Amino acid sequence: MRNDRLVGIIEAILYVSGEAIALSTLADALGHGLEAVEQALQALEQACQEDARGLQLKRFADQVQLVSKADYATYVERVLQPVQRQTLSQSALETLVIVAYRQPVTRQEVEAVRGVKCDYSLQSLAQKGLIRDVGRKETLGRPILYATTDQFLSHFGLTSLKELPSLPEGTQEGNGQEQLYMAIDP
Amino acid sequence: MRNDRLVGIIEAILYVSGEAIALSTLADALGHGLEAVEQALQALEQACQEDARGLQLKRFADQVQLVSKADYATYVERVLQPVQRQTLSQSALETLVIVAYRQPVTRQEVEAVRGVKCDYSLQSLAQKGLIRDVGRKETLGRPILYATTDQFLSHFGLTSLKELPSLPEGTQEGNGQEQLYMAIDP
Amino acid sequence: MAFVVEARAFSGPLDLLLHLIGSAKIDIKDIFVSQVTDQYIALVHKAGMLDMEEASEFIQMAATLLLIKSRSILPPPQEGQEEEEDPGTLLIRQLEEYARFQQLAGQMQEFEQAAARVFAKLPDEYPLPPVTYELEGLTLKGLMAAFARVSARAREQLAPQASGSVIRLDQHSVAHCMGHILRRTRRGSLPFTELFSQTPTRNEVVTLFLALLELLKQGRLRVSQQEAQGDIIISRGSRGGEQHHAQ
Repeated sequence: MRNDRLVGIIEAILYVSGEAIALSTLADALGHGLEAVEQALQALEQACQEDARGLQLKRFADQVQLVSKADYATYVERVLQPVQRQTLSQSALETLVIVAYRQPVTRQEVEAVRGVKCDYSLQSLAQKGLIRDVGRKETLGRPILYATTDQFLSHFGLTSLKELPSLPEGTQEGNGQEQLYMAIDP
Repeated sequence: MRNDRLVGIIEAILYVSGEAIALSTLADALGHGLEAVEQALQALEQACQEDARGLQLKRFADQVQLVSKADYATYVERVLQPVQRQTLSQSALETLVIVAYRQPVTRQEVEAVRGVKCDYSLQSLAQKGLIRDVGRKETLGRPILYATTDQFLSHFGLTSLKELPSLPEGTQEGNGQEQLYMAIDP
Repeated sequence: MAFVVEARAFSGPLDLLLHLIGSAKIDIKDIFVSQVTDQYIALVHKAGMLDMEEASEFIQMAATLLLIKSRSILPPPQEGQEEEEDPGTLLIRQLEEYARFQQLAGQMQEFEQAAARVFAKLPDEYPLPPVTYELEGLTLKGLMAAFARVSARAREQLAPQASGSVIRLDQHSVAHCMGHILRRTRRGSLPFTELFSQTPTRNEVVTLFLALLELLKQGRLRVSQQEAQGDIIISRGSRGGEQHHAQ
């Protein structure tokens, strides 16, 4: 199969799917290795940078999805008024950020940082598919441990957890230990 | 707005929509005349002819829709229509065997051997392409006659029905007559 | 969910405290030497207790602030007597940690907004494929096993059928069939499979076969087979001829 065709086929698959597809699924369907798929994706990514292209590749975890270009969002909205994605409330966002940086983390640990009860926000984040229960901590009461999901990455346009912004520096003087602890990549 | 951007924006709108959109709707959203939209569509159409593109424009009346390229349909199906594999049920298997050895055979005749209703299994075997309707028996009610298909032969690696083995020896105790009866080649 | 003070919703007591610290333009560390704690207590007091569940954390914080304040008036505990960390230090650390997360949350919100500017298409409603059947596991052996089961059951059914109410005319006496076979082999050999009619009845099959066996026994016919799976060929035997042995 020529490379160009591979690119076209991937575009066709992503178009029909609309949803994110795992690279391995693409590789299987095309009968090509992951490297060939990765190469084709890069070609597609590059081609999409042209003004004449209205699409872009969104990648997260080991998945890829075709989405409309952010630059053209205004026009897309003018025609389609896509259902406005609900942005998170302040408290949900705070809880989610703590889970993201501290994962896997228990409710009690999140609450210790926020200083408020977090049952509700954890529950609603789980319902939105942004966090999930990944097991239990082997301590008294065996509390549930939470971690973020692939959908979390997608919601924030991140490719992987490594892209989470690093902890703010400078705003904090002192307590280097604490900062270091916080900055640990999950 | 540069022409390229116009093309890209149209692509973005058509992508997110997935459905057909009237040219006039596009023109309104873009703040351009129909001619400009038409020009951009033609550019998009042409660009899609490349192998590296997996999409094509489908136009009908004064509407336009982005669809995946027909050439690449096989691959799209491979990803989005995972083959549902299922083995033949016990009853389908029994029915198939009877049809194979007694063909052409009516439903009533199969039922007489199996002692159960066989409409469903005959129908499902026909759907799977293992048996087919080969005519009608000239008796009361002119019942449909079933026979096995080439697909049946090819699955079992047979060149012709004559290669169907006779009943396994030893598996059956006694009653050689009945065995022979069952093993009759049509 | 939020505690609303002066038209701004606060996601918790730490959020409110940080807001007050920000408004007072002081460093977190200076919280206890500023008016912030008093402001906090006053605000919580003023806001009323509409929702106890929600307000409890704000009230608890107010209590903590009062405790810290009261301790500051008391003489400091002697060296070595201090068992737990000073609540003031603890609160400052908690505030600092929380402030960092709040800042991160702000950045994440920007990411969220940017990500909300791209739209995906709804998945096509792709019709599910017709179920294709996995026949890999189905071998001739399996087919024959199924066959054996069916014939075993068919045998069981033979008895009730024989005693059924409909008695059909027996067209297939052994003698009749012997004559039939001999007639058909007159002009040469006959494949076994062609011995039977297109849709043989059970009776026909059995009788024809018995007739064949009888003729073989009498040596009037012989059978041969070219290859293992090949057709069985019936031809006249050494004692062939037209003589008809009546049974």
